[in-house]
Amino acid sequence: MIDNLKAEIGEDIESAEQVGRELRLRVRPAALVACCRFCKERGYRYPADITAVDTGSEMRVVYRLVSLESGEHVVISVGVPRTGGSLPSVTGVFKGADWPEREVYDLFGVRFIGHPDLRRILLTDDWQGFPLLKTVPAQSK
Amino acid sequence: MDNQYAYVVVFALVGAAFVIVTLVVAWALRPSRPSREKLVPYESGIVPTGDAWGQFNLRYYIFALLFVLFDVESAYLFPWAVRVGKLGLFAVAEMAIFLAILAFGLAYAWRKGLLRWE
Amino acid sequence: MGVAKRLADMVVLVPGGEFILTKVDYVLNWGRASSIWPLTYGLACCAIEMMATAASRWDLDRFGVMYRGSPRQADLMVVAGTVTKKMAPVLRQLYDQMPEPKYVLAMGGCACSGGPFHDSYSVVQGVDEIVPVDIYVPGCPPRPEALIDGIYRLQEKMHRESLRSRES
Amino acid sequence: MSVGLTPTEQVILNMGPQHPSTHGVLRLRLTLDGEVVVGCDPVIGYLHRGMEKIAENRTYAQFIPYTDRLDYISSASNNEAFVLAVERIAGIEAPPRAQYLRVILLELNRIASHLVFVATFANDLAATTAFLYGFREREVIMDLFEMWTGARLTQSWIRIGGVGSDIPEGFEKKAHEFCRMLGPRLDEYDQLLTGNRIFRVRTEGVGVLPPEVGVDYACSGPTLRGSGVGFDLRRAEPYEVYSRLGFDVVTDTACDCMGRYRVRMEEMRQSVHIIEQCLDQLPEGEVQAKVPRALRPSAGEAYGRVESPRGEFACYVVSDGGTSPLRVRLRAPSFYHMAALPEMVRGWKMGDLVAILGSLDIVLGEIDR
Repeated sequence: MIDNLKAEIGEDIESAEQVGRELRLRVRPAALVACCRFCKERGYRYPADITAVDTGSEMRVVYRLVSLESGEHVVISVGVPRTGGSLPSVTGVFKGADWPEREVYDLFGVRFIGHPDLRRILLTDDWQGFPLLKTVPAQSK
Repeated sequence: MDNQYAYVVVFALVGAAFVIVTLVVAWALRPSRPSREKLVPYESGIVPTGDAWGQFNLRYYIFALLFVLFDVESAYLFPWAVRVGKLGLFAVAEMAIFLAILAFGLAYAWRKGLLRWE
Repeated sequence: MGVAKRLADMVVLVPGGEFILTKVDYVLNWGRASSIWPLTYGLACCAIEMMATAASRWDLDRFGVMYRGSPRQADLMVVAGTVTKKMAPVLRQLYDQMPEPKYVLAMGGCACSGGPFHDSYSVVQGVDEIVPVDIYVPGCPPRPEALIDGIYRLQEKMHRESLRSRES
Repeated sequence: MSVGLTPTEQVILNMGPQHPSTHGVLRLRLTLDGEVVVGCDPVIGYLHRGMEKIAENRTYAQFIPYTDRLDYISSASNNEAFVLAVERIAGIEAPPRAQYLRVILLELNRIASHLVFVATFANDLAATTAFLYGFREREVIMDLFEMWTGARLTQSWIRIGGVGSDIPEGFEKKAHEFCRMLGPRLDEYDQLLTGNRIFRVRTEGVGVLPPEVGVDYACSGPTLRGSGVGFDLRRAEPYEVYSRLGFDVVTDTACDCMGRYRVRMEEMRQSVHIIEQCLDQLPEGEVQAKVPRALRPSAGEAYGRVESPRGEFACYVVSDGGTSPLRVRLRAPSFYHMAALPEMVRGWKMGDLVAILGSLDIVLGEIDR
């Protein structure tokens, strides 16, 4: 799987390792949609989850695709700048990506280019800032 | 003979009194504090968008009409049902004709497709 | 109300009028206290306990408590769950749309004081920041018996009211 | 006289946050043409408490009670997802007896949750008797929970490395009684609902979710299994002792509200079967592994997936070696089912919208987090 994936997308894959049932890929933003489409054709049709992780030093958006037949996971991580980052939207490949992408935008501020309706989903429309960033402290009041 | 009508008059008066008394007592006892927010139409907690003067479909009116028609029909059935024992066969036949006419009306509406929602 | 209050003020002047007024008050309060119609306003986990309380085992109907869907027919708002900042204006509007005399029962820690979400960026720290609350029922979620006790205390509070005292 | 000639304007109606049949604080901004739903834009977030931010400010053990308040109708499955992820990172294994007790707790929660589903779904379709039936059975489970964990709804009894406590005296007997009692009661529901002509007319063929659309929207659980896709995490990725238990994955090929309803009804019978097996195979031994008080799992990440009554509830925990998690992502099934709702509802009438929304069995606690 990894080798024909490398053949298909080539140098845009920064790293790939198999951990248990998960194939963890680190991909550059440019190859994200192509990688998702590639995996979907290989049977990974179930977009289990799309979320972002802000480790304080760097931020990455994690796409988890699962093949219902084989039970294998593909975890695609894409690095994004911590403020003002943007990524191509994968709603073209998975309709189930629409809402999770809106949530990542709502709580992390990552814009998704090509998303049909990118607006806040959980917070009020006039909310300032993106609460889940590490820079934002948990207010007690 | 005249006390026959007395019953009707008493019945009408008690009916009216029943309604009027409850309304007056309620009006006297309830606090009335109208406020602008209270008068906003209720729409699950959200301020409604758009106004209510839009044109909506004729079907609602048709259904309302059919309902009223058959509701009144059943209103006539109740007093008849109370007295049918004493009135004998004649009342049964008469009511059958009445029902037949209305059933014919319903069949006509059904065939004309009034009962279908689309 | 204006009429009844003026009548009540006049009756009190007549010797022995107080006695009549208390009897009338008792009947009125008994009527209202034993037919509290709360607004179905379930927000979170407390809503499930509220439903369990309304269901067959704890049966709120015994107290004349019948849940209504619209604020127009409700005289009690049971805030069952966490009130978030996005929900606050909605809660205030629903409260305003309820006819007087109306009461608020804050059910659960979140409604009473923000509860476990004291440091959340989107939770209102207690519903009394938005609407005046009459009864606080602690618990997370409170047991059905606690909710029934809350309603019982509300009934006691209703029994203490009088035609003259209620702000007309 | 054909009726539909006059041009009609579309009405924007808010089936708002306070509505008896939205199962919580969900708001649907509906565009209606007469009775037919033309557009549906769900607005969520009215119960967004910022759980994921709170998780970053609590230690691992402190966050467990918060997970109860996500899917508050079956709180054990949230605990399980979080605890599974943390145990995988920290390399902790719960003792066998604790694993069996966890499965009993999970399956009891599943039955309680499906009973609430039957109750509210029937209540939405005006069968209030079924509402009272559903809660009557559920109270027996609540007594079992109270007897074991002390709490009715939010037990927080699945802890890191084990279970809160062992089951008390008489629990097994009562649990067996419950299992024997539930079967006939479910047959009663079948007579009351499944065979009921009105219930069938309102649910059969209504809100069709084709399998490929369901998979594309990442639907899971009974919602997806009602469309014929046999994806059940207890079989796909067995956790605890599910691999040793015999039960079958319930699917239905109807793809509509009735299909989802039948799947949940049959799942309750399967859960009873599972509980009885667990009670028979319950090994001896302690119920809590040695876990340091201030747990500092090694840096790493794990994705704990659990088959909650609504579908795949998963917890993606990233740790940096500290006492608090660096990031906890809560993947809720109802969030994805709600995303699929507009497509399922378009073209149906308002009454059918209520049936379709009810058949998805959503919980706003886990949608908004």
